[in-house]
Amino acid sequence: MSTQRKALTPDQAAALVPDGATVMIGGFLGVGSPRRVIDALVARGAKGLTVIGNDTGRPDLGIGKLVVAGCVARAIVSHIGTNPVTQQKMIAGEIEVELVPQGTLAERIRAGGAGLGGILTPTGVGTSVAEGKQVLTVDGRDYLLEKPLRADVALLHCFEADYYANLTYRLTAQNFNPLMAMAAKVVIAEPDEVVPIGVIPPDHVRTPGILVTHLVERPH
Amino acid sequence: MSTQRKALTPDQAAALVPDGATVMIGGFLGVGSPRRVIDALVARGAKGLTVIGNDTGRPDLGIGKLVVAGCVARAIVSHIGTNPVTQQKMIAGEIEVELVPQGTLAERIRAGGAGLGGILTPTGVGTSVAEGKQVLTVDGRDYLLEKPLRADVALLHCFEADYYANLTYRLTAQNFNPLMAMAAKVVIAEPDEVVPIGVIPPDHVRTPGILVTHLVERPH
Amino acid sequence: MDAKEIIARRVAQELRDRTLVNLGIGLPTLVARYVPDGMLVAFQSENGIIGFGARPPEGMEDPNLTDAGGGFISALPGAYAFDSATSFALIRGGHLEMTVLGGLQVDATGRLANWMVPGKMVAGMGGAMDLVAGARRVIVAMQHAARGEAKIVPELTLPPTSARPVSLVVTDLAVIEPTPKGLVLRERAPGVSVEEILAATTAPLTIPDTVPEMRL
Amino acid sequence: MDAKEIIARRVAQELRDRTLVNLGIGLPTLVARYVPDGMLVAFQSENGIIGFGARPPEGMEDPNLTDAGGGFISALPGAYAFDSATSFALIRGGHLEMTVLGGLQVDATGRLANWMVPGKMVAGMGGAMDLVAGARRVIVAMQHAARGEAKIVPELTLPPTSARPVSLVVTDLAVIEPTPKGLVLRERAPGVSVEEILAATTAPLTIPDTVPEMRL
Repeated sequence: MSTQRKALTPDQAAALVPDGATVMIGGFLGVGSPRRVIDALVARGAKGLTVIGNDTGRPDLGIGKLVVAGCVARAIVSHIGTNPVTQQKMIAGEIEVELVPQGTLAERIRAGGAGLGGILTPTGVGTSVAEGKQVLTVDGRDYLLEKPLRADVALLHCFEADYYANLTYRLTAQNFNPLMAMAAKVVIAEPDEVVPIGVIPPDHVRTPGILVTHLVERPH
Repeated sequence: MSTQRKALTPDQAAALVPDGATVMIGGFLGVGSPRRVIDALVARGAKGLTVIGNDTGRPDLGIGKLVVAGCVARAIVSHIGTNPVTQQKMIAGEIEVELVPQGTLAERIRAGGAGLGGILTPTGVGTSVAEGKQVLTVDGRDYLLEKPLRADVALLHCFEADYYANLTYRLTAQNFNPLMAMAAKVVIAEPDEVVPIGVIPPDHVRTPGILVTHLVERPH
Repeated sequence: MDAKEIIARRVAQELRDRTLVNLGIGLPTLVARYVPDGMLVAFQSENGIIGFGARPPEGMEDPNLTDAGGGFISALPGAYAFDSATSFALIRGGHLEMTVLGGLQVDATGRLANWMVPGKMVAGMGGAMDLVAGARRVIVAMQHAARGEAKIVPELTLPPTSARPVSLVVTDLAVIEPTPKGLVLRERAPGVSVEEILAATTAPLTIPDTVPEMRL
Repeated sequence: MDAKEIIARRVAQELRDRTLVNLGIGLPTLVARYVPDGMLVAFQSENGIIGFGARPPEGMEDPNLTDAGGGFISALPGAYAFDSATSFALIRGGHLEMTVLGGLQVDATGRLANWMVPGKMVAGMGGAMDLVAGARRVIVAMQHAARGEAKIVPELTLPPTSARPVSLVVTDLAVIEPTPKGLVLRERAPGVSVEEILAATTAPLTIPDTVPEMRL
């Protein structure tokens, strides 16, 4: 519960991500990604990260910047088509890529945060995604058993944060952020705006401060 | 998609619930339950319903009114302790009760609405809830495979609805309502307030109108 | 009318009033331009919005509001924004009436391949596998052939997107329906003969007695 | 100090700063009154709110804002309202530092029974099974014995709430900790002797060399 504690600079936040850590990063093609913390990770020269996110962005955008800077050893994502550097590094054996259908990725992260042992999805049955996975038949239909994902650190972007670190998200910048807020040991949120407690009504909070370990300062 | 169509009276809404139907009803001890539609169902003398909800309320509250009026043949709920009539009818063999842990009930309804074949939960392992269910071991821990729940009709309460039937909920009156909105063929929402399109910002809508089949008129 | 417009106009005829529809990136996006008059269709962008509109006026773009391709969009009154788990709950849960997707190949059983070319291009499936598994109707919108090579083939040589057959294939030459008995030619593009279609297709095609022209 | 106050005050000492805590209906609710000064605890009510407060002034009750027992509550600044799937994701996902629950029986292995008495009372488990399965620490707050009958027993005669042992049992007579080697007596209520506790307990109890009095 990030209550009334000092906000971190992006550099301080990046220092909380150890080399080799498994890191969830919110965003969809960089929209809803914590840009300032990503830049700080690149500046620090982070190494050997396993990154869980929707995609690897573009070479100059979102998770793509971490890929280009050589911070990423492994990526668990649904799409790499917009970042040719990821493809090159994958072919060169410099990055390991696990491709996960987008809806399955969302449910696996949600399951990790919700204490579920897994979920059964029809997505991927009869495709290469099914390789090595258990197929269960429920009421006559086949499903893949997909296991939960959790991380050491989640790096989120949000629209507003109050001093308790209650968070709101904005339009399509929401995407994976609220799911990841539930699924990591250390949760760091980078807000566009910081507001006093009580400014965000209880029905508009999307991630409660109790889940957020650290808040990054608002942009200057 | 309930778009600019005429709102129903509670009686018209109750007429859309056939005798013998499986009906999800939002609410927690009556808070967030569609009170006017429930009263209309009692007035109509509905029969043989399978009701899915958190609890059976009290004899004069929420789903409890349907139990007392003899509308319910079967209840899939997490709690009946606040309604002695449910217990009496259960012992007399007039009502069948399936007790489901509250978190499992929420996930089963969510799975039904999300197209999942089931979820694995640690809840209920080693208890009577596990009887007849498949136990799966994932990464060394035991989980119950719990199957999705769906219904013919969902009866919801909401705070605001706009003319598209985009819905918001209020404080603790939210509970099972947004989950049930995803998990039934016919979805009927009973609002406290009706507002023009655009009054509810996109980030505040909790159930999109595309899921709502019918809207009940606002209270007089 | 160019190839893309033919495809988009014909796919738009498959839209149904008051339903939720997802359009894939690229060609499928064009379908939104041809919604029949008076019809209300809710378009979902799987990155998190139902009810988006055109790119806003210059200087009014919002970095927190884009489509699944990363392009700036606007939101219509009554729009709904949501997270990725909700997005795919809508898709997987049968709440989506229709999805329109691009394709690399479709085979004789109606299976689609559209997410990778081994050894050449690995895009990733993004939301495509969920969309094909979950939407009530799956429409493939693609050029009939690519650089002289057939895309409607006897058997996929590329990894499938789903084991589930698609509902309809709309190309610049034809409308083809996968059925349990194989692919059936339903319509020809304006001025295109059955022979031209057969010549551009390597999968077996059933040809009914009459194959009408598309009405665009 | 009556029995309930002893229990509530002692349980409150288990609270930790800046954590999420769920209090069951009835006796456990009283714990909220004794939060140590300067400590910030976020209380969750599983029907859908974190950060609730006391009953509002007369005439200001909101029918859309109640606790899990159906009683009117208020919301504190910075509160968060949510649906039932989110509520139990918080509980099951390990985000809850502690839950305090009432009990009918606890056995020698630390297993709890608290949701039904076959043939007599079927309340239903409500959220109890999820709370015991999911909370990091599970505290049972109950009277040591009921109508002269022991509630801390060698083996449950009532259906268990979970196979998982609870973390601590706090009664009006004692604090007892379930361990892999069985139940250990940790503290005595003020003025209560070890002999009195043993007399009111049918489960085997390990008695350490010193059993301090609770400091309330």
